[in-house]
Amino acid sequence: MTTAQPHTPDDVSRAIEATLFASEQPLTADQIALHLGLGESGGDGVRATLAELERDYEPRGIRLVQRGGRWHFETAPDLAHLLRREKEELRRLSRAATEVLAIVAYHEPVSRAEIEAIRGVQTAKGTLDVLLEAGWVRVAGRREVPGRPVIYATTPAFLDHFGLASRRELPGIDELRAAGLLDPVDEDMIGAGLGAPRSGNEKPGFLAIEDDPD
Amino acid sequence: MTTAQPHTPDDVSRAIEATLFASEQPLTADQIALHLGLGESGGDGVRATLAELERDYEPRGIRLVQRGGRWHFETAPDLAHLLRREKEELRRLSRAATEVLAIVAYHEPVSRAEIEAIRGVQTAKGTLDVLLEAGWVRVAGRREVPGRPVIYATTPAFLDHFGLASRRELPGIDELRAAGLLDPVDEDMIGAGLGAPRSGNEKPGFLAIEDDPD
Amino acid sequence: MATLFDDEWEVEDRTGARDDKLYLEIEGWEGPLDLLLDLARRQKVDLRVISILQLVDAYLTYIEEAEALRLELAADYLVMAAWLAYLKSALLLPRDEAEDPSPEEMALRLQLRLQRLGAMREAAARLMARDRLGRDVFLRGAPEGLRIERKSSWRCEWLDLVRAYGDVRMRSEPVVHMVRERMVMTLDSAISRVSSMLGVAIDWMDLRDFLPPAHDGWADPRLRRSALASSFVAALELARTGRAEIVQEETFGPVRLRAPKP
Repeated sequence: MTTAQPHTPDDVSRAIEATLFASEQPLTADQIALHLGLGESGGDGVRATLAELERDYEPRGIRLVQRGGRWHFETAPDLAHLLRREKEELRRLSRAATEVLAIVAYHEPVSRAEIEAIRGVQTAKGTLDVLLEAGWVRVAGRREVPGRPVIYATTPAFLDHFGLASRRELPGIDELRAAGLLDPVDEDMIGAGLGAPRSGNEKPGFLAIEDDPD
Repeated sequence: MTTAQPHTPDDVSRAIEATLFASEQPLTADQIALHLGLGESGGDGVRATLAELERDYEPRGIRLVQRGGRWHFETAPDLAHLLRREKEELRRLSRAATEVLAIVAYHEPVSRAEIEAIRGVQTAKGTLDVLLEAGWVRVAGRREVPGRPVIYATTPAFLDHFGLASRRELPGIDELRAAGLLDPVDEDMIGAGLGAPRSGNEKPGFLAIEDDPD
Repeated sequence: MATLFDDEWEVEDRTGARDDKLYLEIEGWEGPLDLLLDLARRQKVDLRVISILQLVDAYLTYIEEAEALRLELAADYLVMAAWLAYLKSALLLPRDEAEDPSPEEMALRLQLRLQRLGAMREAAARLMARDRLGRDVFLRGAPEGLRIERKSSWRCEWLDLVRAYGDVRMRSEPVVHMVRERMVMTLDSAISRVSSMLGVAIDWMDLRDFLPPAHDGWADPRLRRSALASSFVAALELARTGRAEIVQEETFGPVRLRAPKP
């Protein structure tokens, strides 16, 4: 296998490498520049060096990756079988939780009513709580419509966990968007009678039939 | 600087790299071999690869090192200073610290008991520490009275900071009032005798303090 | 209800063959839309070209069978069945132009909803199958950590310094309290004034008429207020000891006094 010739590490590159290696959290290029005392303008130089380092590590068992603008080292994914720790296996999310997570990620920001409109069922409060607790979903404010429903979005930890540089890397997001499947859930698009029980405080017009006299 | 050509990472090398990276403890070659399922005889191969990896990382900001037969990654020793960085913050002196500083400046040398007597309130130890740390106040010995209290005085750095040639340039109370620099106070509240700052070493007679036995 | 952590969950499993009895367990679906999507998937055609009529038939058949087996069907499944039956008839019957939305549009919306849900379900599966941190890829096991030691550099202005000193000095000066002497009408003098005036009064008299006239050094409003307060207390005192009668006909109305009728 031939690989690109790794560049000879210079001082800045070595310092960036060491900083990221030692850090307990992922760091942005600007944070690295600040830490290294490169000043406000140092971010760009750091970014260029990070790109070089990323290439250097490409063939190795350790990777330098960027998630939501923050960089960290992690093991190469193809070595998962060697490293997987049975004991620490993540608790599996329920089907409902994974669906809600996907809906939040692909549609963010979304309200609970919108999530329920897509899934056609009420979402147990616990389901969102699990995602909030996992640190993958956060409350992103309220939508300025009647009832001011809380809206949800994903977090940097979500990108970290699923190995996404940004939400643009969500699998198939471009196709889904092109097919109009990520359009805002429009009340008019959804006929009555699709039977999702209405959720508590938000009152979307398109969910319930029983209280929609026609 | 020319460096040895890094060897192209092969599967074993990548696996060792990732294993050591993810491990919470340093590992021996035999432990690594076991972990990677290379069997009893794998240790030698692992040792050879570790030596190669060690060379690969030589010029980088990260080192592969062996201590007592156990291997681990660490930050290159010449970059250790990056792990502990000092950050300077400009902070405004608290109200209490400003008062204490002023009292030291006008009355030096003074003991803490005297400072408290003048301020009429107890002075937290931290307040004097801040002034010592700022380099504006120094310990100027002990007063030869029972209890031998520590006495404080200002430093040349204090004069520098405030642009004073000497302490004599500090304005007296009357001057301050004449210049309108004192907060207006109800005349009824103030008796006569707001004189110039009390100078010199006399010990005020009205001590009511915690840590200076008299 | 679905549990939050469901170990046997697998997305692909739902489309696999199941034994009929199991298949009829309505509990297995998260609501009618979920069931519809499953039925749609069984037709093994793209959701975009699926026949809604066929799908409606499949759903209605399913619900009928379930009812025949006396499974308890949740209301929302039946509501959906009713709505689908209505949709079916609307699609089959001659078209009523006035109808809005048209049955075709309703069918299209249903199809879109199924596509949306199908897309999210697939996206969830793809997301879960990614190389996940802590499962497939790992962070450094024992990072040294970056420590930032904050060192303070202190700031204080000359003006702050001298002002602080001024404040300290003023605060620590011995405080002398002086109460300014103020002219008042004492209660004693009010009692003697009111009782002597009552002695000569013929009828009810307003309390305010007992006050000294506004000249003679009684013009100061603060003194008049004191006189009014003292006279009022005097009136109460005299009434209490039976030397006066006191009356006020309405709230905030005039307080009037007279000597008690023997």
